[in-house]
Amino acid sequence: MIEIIVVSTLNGVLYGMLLFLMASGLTVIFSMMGVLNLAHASFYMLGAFFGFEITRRIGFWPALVVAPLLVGAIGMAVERYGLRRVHSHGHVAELLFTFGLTFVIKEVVEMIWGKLPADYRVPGSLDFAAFTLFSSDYPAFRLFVLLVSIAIFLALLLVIKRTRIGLIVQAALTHPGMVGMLGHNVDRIFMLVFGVGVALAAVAGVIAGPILITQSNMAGLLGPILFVVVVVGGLGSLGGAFAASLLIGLVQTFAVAFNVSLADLFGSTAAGEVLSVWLSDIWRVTVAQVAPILPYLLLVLILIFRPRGLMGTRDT
Amino acid sequence: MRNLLTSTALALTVLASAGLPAMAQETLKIGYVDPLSGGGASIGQIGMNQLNFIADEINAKGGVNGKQVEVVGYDNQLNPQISLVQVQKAIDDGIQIIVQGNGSSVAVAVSDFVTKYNERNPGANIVHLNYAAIDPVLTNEKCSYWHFTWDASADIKMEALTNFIKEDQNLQKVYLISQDYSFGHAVAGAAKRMLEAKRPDVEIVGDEYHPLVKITDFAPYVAKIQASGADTVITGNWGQDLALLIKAAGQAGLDVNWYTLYAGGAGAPTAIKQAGLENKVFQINEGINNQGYGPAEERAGALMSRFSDAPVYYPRMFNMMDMVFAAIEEAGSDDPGDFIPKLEGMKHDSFAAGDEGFMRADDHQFFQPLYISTLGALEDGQKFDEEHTGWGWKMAAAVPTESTLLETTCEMERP
Amino acid sequence: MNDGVVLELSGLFKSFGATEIIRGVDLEVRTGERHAIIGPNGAGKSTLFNLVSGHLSPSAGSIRLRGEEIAGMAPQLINRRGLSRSFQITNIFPRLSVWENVRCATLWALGYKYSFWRSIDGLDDVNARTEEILTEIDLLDRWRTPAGVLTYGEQRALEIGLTIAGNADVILLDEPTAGMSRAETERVVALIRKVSEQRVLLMIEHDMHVVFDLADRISVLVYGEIIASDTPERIKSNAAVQQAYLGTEAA
Amino acid sequence: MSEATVISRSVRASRGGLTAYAIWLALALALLLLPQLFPSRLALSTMSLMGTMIIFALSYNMLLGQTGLLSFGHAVFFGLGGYFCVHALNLAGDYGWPIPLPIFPLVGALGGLTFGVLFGAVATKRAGTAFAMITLGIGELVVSLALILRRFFGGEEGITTDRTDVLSFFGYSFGPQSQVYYLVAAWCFISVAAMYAVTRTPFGRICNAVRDNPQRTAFIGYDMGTVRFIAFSLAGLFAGIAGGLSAINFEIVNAAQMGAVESGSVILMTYIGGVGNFAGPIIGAILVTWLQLVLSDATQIWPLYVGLLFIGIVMFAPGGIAGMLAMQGPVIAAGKLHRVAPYYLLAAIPGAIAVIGLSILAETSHQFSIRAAYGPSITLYSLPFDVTSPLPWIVGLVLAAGGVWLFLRAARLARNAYEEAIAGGAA
Repeated sequence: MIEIIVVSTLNGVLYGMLLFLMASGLTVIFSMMGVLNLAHASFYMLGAFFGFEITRRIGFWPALVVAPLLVGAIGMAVERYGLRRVHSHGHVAELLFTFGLTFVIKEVVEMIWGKLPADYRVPGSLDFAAFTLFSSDYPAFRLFVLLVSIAIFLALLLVIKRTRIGLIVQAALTHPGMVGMLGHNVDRIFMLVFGVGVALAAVAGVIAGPILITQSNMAGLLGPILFVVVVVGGLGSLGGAFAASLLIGLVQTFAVAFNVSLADLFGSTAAGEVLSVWLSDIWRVTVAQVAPILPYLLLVLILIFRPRGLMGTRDT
Repeated sequence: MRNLLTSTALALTVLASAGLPAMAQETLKIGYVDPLSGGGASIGQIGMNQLNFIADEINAKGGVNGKQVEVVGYDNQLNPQISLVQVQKAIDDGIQIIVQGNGSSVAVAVSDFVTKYNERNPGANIVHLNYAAIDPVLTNEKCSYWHFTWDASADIKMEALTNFIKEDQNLQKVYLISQDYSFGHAVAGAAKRMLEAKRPDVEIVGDEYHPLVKITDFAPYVAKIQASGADTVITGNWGQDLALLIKAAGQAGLDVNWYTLYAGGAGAPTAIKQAGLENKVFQINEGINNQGYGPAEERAGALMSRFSDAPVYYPRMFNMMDMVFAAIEEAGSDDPGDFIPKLEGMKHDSFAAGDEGFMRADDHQFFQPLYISTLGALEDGQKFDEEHTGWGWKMAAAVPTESTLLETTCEMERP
Repeated sequence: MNDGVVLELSGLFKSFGATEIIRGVDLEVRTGERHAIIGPNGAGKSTLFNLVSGHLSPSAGSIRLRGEEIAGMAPQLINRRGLSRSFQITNIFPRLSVWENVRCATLWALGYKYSFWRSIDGLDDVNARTEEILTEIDLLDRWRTPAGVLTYGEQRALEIGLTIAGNADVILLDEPTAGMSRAETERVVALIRKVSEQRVLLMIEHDMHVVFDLADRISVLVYGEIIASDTPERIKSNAAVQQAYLGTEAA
Repeated sequence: MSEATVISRSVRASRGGLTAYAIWLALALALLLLPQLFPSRLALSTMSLMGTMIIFALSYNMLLGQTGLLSFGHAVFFGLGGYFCVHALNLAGDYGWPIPLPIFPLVGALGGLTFGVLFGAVATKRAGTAFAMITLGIGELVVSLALILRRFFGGEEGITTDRTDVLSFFGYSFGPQSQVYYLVAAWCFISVAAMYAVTRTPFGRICNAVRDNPQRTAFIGYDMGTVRFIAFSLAGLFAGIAGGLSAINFEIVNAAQMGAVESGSVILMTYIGGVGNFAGPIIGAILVTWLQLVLSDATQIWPLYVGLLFIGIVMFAPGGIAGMLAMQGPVIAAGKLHRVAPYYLLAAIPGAIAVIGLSILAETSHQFSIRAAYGPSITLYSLPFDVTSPLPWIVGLVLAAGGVWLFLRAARLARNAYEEAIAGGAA
């Protein structure tokens, strides 16, 4: 029992931090621009492929710096020449624009790197088991992910809450006219924020690429879970996204560990006899079996009962 | 087919043409209905490549019954409904032979449609050649006279695999993990049933299902396998669900033997190499590279050197097309109504090693020798590595055709 | 229930976090009355309207409409009870035509609710009522124009049209003449006078000419409290009001 | 008051005007006669699919265009409608219930409505981004559950049926595609008319009001949540009809039909066609379905073109195709189309050149990277190219850059001409 709890907690935290790494840029963009970037996972994918390509040619560490810069530049161009234009048409248009972007980025990635998974590996310097717990190895690279996630979280908190840049950016969202009058270029601020947000996605791509699969369908597979994280956490709340990542990581991991089904709960009762006939399909479905869809259930429930999310401030 | 304007014009003329009956043609057209765009295109393109390769081969020899073979691709986007429209498009193009393989949902839809179409349009005689979909329903409850399949069904593969596994005396605890949909259940169900019969002493310590392509982190599952003390894992997973599972196992240092159905699929060898699971992952299929059979190596070598960016192929597709061409020549006609009787019961020396297999008339399932192999560093004399990893498949056991036979519940309606 | 009291606010409080905006407002508005609320910027006038119309929920206190407690009710429920309001910042349906704007506002009161089985163009009472309102607010010749492209003055008129279309007998107008030229203001004043003939009117207004021209009673709101509520004549001479506005003897 | 009566009368009359009847009559005739024009099997099944998609896209526009709700899970109702219909068909076939086939889309409608009510009660509590995310979550949940609840959903391969098993309808078995086409066409006509009618009701108008300014609707007596809920339920109903027709047309329903891809494609259809205009989704459904079937033969990277088209519409023509067409109304009314048209042509030519250039670039790089095994030769617009030579790249780049540059200039001229024509017309 202790083994299950310790191992599940550890795995849950590791997975949660991976999720936060991927979702942090999304929440940054939303909190400062009010735009839910549906193409976030696509930029994450671009980061992974750039990381793969640069790692192959130069090395992992340069890739960790160069790939996010490149993706950030692409993101800024997208904001400057695309998103800014549709901004005046309202939020639906912005959502749709980023939605359309997902198709285009996916096709472009397929044109360049093909549709098969890329052989993107963990760098040799981090490819060893950090420690062993209950006969399971814990790779050093996963700990590296954990550290990067926490570092990004702290750095973002610091920048947003404590620095002048953060204050200006937040003010620019609510009072763009006034901030403009105070001599700040609001357009440029938004462009930078978008660039930084997608660059964070690219950091996640470079790091998560070797752990997960680097393939042209990765954006479509990962996208929805990232939206779950930021919405459950509260749209635009960095702390919320952090908490939601951990929560989802833990919920999913613990659910996998338990093989409880309706049959186990009601199996021997009289009601069980009746229910097992009517619910034959879900009767034997275990919690473990549905673990990966629990986040979506959580999403729907939280939006019904606590529309702001865990720590959201805005009632969108 | 790559010309936008002409094909648009073509489509318009097809739309406008008054449903002319298929005219006698100088070419034998084969319709390939599989994903050619979107996420599934990576696998669809492999089949298309191979089919084109086979067509070029036979055309160089003068064609079939003097007709040149032409492969026409129809992009079904891995969507059953789009598939049916594309099949109708193929029929309008005068095609009677439909090749399709990816996705049980698509295969069931196409087989069902073709059967109904032939029933409602006597003389239409469209045949569905299936090279990959292995849901057992296709050769049991939903079998059809107009459907032939060349891949061994999940039940057959598991029958052969368990025959191999039961010999392993070190085997004590088995863990089953599969995707939570009909195929995954077919695999795990068969494994459980057959192991209980063949090795009652073996304990099944886990019977796990997880949602299809929804998992990003398999670490919790690996931890569970670790905790169960299993020495062997049997999985029906494919694609990223297999690759991620293997990767996570490698990272956690899980030391078990893996028995899989799809470790040969695109991406899996890369993951196995990354996880460092040398000679730990077994797969069962109808043939691998490095079997040392001359004709196969020559043909596969030519194919892979042409498509060097995706050097993957299906041995069964060679079996399929070789048999279909043979049946057509024997019948002297490329109308499926004429050549299907020749195909039924046909014996064929299988591509991989030349051992004999046959097309069972009862359910139109091709029975063939199956091979169990493991992936590891190339040894002397092995020519082919997988996905440029430097590792190749190595034979562990051969299962003769007789050991793969299974009963069928098919009650075929014949015209 | 007091005689003739239509709207009664008592002990009304509203705070946002630690900041109290409305601090114990008591107010009575009677049948046939044109009642104006004045007060310096930031006194809480708009907040008071938001509380009465259901846009905000009070922290404490009661709001009675013809004796019925409406505090904390949803806006649509209050509206259906015959209280309608306009907004200080023009708040119309920009993509709909002027005709449709007003027509939408008439529907609930005429009993059509969420009806999705009758043709709206065939509803003679709705069309007649819409025309009536458009005639009243003098926008009839602009009936096809999308509301979003009207001039500012026209939009303000439409705003009032939306407020009165539903046949509410208590109407709240939030700065109906804000930002208008002299001539426009005069037209609006005439309009307000006309539409308030059969109704109870409560309005916020900064233009003192308008206030003293229209109002039967005036309440002065300062820092969330009503410091005086009386006839225009007496308000003019009220010491507390003078102090609040002129700042003699800082409190 | 004289003008008042005039308006009232004209509003009343606009409801049953001769032109209105003429349009519906023309639509019915067109649906009736299309098979004479395009009698091939492919054409019939393509048109059947288009008819289904028209209903589906229009039902989606009840949300997006009419009520301002962006849903990422609308295919759920399409799929559930299909499942209900297919199960009803199978039951009717097994037990010999005397119900003719044309009635069955109603079962789909009922399924769509039931779940529209159920999920609508949850989702319409919120609007905007939160609503979009709830629908995304519901979509994911339903699709995942569909694979688990195999009895009802039939697992990955779905549920098949045979439409000819039920009672024949005046001697029609509905085996041949042409008969199915007429069934789809009839339901398409009924649904389009019904959905159009809904836009012309008090409820339809209030939906528009909620879309434009939700907060204000509360102050004219309406509960915006209820309005959204009814709109969501009705959209579910019509999506269910479309799903039922799809089930009859293809005789198979499966979980993928409820998935994100299907939900995404209805967004593409609706938006490309135009959300601001009732006819927009019809145009979009026809165009996108056609692209899906025909463009996919011409090129493997067709989703790239559709994605670019979509982004282009979002950025430059938020009214969609129908919106651009509707913009010509005032010009035609002013009798000045002949003055503007030459400018359109002037813009269209470099526009087409730019598209050709871009497609040459895309196809060349695609051949160069993905299809390298098929050799370097490629035929584009009937001209052979060698993708390893710089020629196609240069040609593509020159055409694309030159086309875009000229197009932008010509577009400016066209806009000026348009505005002049409009201003002149008003004066």
